Amino acid sequence: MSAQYSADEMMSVAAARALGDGTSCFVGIGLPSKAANLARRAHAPNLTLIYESGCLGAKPSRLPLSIGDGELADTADAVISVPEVFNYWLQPGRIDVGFLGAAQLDKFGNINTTVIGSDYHDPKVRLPGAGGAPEIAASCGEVFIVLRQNPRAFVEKVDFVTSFGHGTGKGDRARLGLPGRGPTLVVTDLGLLRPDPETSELTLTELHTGVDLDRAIAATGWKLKVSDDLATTPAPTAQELTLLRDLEKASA
Amino acid sequence: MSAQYSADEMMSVAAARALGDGTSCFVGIGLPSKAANLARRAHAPNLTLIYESGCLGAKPSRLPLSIGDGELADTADAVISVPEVFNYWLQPGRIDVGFLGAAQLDKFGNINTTVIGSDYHDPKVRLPGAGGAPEIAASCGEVFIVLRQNPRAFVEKVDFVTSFGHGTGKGDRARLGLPGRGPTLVVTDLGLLRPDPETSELTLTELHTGVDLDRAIAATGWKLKVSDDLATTPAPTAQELTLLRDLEKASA
Amino acid sequence: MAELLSLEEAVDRLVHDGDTVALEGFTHLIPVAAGQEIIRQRRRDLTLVRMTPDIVYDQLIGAGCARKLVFSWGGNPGVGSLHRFRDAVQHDWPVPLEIEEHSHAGMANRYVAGASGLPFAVLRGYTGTDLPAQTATIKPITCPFTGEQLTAVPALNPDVSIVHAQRADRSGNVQMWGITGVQKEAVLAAKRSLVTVEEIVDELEPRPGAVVLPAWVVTAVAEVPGGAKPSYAAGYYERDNAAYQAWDEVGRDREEFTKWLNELTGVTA
Amino acid sequence: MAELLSLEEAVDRLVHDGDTVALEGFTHLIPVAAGQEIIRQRRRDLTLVRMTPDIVYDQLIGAGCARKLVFSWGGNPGVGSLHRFRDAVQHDWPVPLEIEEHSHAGMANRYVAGASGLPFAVLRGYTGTDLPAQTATIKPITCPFTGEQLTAVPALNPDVSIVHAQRADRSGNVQMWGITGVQKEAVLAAKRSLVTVEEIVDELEPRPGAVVLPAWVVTAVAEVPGGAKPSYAAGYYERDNAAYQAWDEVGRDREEFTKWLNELTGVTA
Repeated sequence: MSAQYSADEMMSVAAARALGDGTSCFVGIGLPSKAANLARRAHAPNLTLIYESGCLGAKPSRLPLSIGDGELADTADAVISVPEVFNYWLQPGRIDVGFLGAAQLDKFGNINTTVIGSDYHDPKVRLPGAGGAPEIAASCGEVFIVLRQNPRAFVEKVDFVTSFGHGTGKGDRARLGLPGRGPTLVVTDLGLLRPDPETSELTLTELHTGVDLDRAIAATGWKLKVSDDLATTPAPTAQELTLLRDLEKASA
Repeated sequence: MSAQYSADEMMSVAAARALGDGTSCFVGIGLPSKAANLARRAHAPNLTLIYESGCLGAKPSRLPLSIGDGELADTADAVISVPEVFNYWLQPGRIDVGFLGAAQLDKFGNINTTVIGSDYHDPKVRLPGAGGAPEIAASCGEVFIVLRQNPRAFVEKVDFVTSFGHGTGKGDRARLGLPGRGPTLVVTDLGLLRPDPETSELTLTELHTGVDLDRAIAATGWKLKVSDDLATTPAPTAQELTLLRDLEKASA
Repeated sequence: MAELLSLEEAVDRLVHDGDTVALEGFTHLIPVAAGQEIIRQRRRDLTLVRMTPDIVYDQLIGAGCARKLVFSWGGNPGVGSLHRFRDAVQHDWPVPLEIEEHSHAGMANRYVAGASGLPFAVLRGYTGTDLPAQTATIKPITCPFTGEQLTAVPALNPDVSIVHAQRADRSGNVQMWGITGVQKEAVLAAKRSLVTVEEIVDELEPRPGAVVLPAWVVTAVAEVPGGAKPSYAAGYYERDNAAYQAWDEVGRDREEFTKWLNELTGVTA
Repeated sequence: MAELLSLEEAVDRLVHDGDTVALEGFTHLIPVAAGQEIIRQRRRDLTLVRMTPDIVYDQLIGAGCARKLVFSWGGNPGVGSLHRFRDAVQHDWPVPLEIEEHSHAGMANRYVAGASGLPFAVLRGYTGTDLPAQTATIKPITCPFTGEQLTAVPALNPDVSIVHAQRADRSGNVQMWGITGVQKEAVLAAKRSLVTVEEIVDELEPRPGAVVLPAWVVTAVAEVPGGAKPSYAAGYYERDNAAYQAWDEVGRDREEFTKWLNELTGVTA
């Protein structure tokens, strides 16, 4: 398996692999949607995809252009209202995995998609805002985050907590009564990070094949901790790459 | 117009006449449903019928056997869930008229459909209970009540307030913040009662053609007040009787 | 994922003595066969929940399955009273029946809260009535923005909810249409759920007004053709109104009822 | 009963300076033509409400129609940022834009409360986030039964809500299908409502998944074929993705945007 592939392809494949068959996944648009759709084609044909537009069990034949793409409604088991998706499906903890992107992520897995800069009222950059993420991060059984690793995105402390990860460390979620386990996995173009079992600090547990550890450390805005038994993500298989590229081609 | 008709037919016709065209009516089963369906056939083709089973704008071709009759769903503009009918349609005060029956009614229009007897836990008669009535009585623009007049049903004070009318008299609804005007009309087999503008006490304002005033007084369990300008309900027209009888025939 | 089971096995596995059980249906699609299977399996001490307990609840109560009823309107729709219900409330026969009484709006919102993973729901309800004095599960709540006082009711989260639907596919996805009442909310609010269906089909063709319950929120599906009789199942059969009227005679008399019960349960007197 | 009006007349009659206006649509059936008519009629000081403000809101904000935005996610879906929105927030151009920021769950529940005639809604939301510190319309509330602390948000009751639907009949009954988002709630929560439709038909044939808004809860219906472009209308046309991408270029630059605006409003520079 020495096919050529990009770092983004490795990221999508690694994210897809994390989704187990027979689980349900609340899917954000962009990288999470790509990974979830790849998973359904590769190893998880019974992965239930839920989009916040109200599509339960969507089985799109191409990547949706938005979370409200008509393809999602046409292929869903049920299309429900937006209030219903949040109240009846997300809030009671029915959904196993919340799959989110982020603009900024800190070492305890807190997500910022609101503002860059310390002043909310006079931000350096105004980002799109919360969308469904705060409650996805709170209520899903666990949360996977996928984003490209660089020091601007991976910060010691997010400028604004849009979606709560592990707060200031282990125990914060329990103290707040948040039902889900929070972020259990961060997939990047360089490797995988998981919360340390003792501290909940995001720790590098896998490097993608061919990625240098120093590069991952340099791409992280905090002093990155590295797992004692750092593993190597297997490269994408030829089958995974074919499925991913077919998916992207069908969506062009 | 000297056709023969029964007191019940007079009651249904008088109740139907009270429903204006172009209004919306939340319809209880039994006498209210009969009257509302007669009104739609007679003078109010644009009367919107709402049944608590979730049928908005039902146009049944026969009298429904229950508030969840399939005929209601088949002919409705929209069929919605039961929570929606109460939360989105009744509660915000969208519905002009609530049309209710009763087991017991008191002189301030309070309705009892819960228990006969003074001890809730050891009742003389256990009745069906509230159903949708408490919130229909609270939230509709006004409430019409239809029931046969006799001293057991028309009591000084109901044994149990299942649905609030005018409480202990004028001003009680406003004090409780109830949005609708409450009972504005009671239709019986003998005549019509309306709340006195000063006291909200139900007062006889019309006697049906051929009914003796003494009979109405005797059929009332409180000292019945009679309007100074007591009117006479015109007898059912031949057309009204035909429509009513056709409706009942189609439902047999 | 929903398991496809026989009705007998589904009730055996899902409904236990002492459970809180909701069999929902708003005059349409009433899970009568499932209720009668609960009687046959002689469940006891159930807390029965339903907005509109009708003849199958009269049967369950008369058979002594229930210790408590949570409800908002109990009657034989279009016919009259539930005599077994009245006998249990007024004369403790065959066993005492505790009641927890609400309005439809309150019950519907209690299921909504249950389905939503919330401990309570807010409504404009019960104002001025005698219900709050008798029902501990009705409390005032104040709007934190306007100061207005409203009513709170606690979530309903039955141990088991049972509904009847027109169809399911072989994976256990359920489809129902017509008047669907609070069935979706009842299933989503429950810890376990059983859906009896008219038929199991290869594919659920989309239909106007259809509600779909995905297989992953349903515990078990049982194929029970006619399982809603004498109520109706839109697209399958009409309401048997004569049966509702006939029940009035049976339910009215303890002896008649006992005969009926012995016949149902296969006891020879 | 809904009146059938031209779009121009409907906006003229229903939308006033200073109003709170919600144009809802969740990537599907976005009432773009109605939003652009508001720009043409030069409405000012609007409080704009929407869960997902996208390019038509970018246009309204860039045109200076709004003084405030109530929202939960503002972006050009699948493309990137809203540059006019960012310019207004970061540089007060062309006028300052106040924001009131929520999550989707909060906004959806605010519409639900508005549609339900309640002053507030309860949810499990915002816990641990920095949003409550910036948004006065997020408050704690305690369950009167369990003592658990949850979150309350106030009802949204726009002066006008505007949505786009596939069809209406001549009486003004509206039918929409596919992803219908919070459109029903937005209309029911509003004091007045306008529905633009692809076509007016003699009869609304029932369709799977269709939501019907009866004429008596709609103020006006305007026939505007293509009124949701460049978003899509299931059964009528697809999303014009190139237009979303092209907007990124136009919106990015004040001069380019001003050219676009002059063209829309018929001003010759």
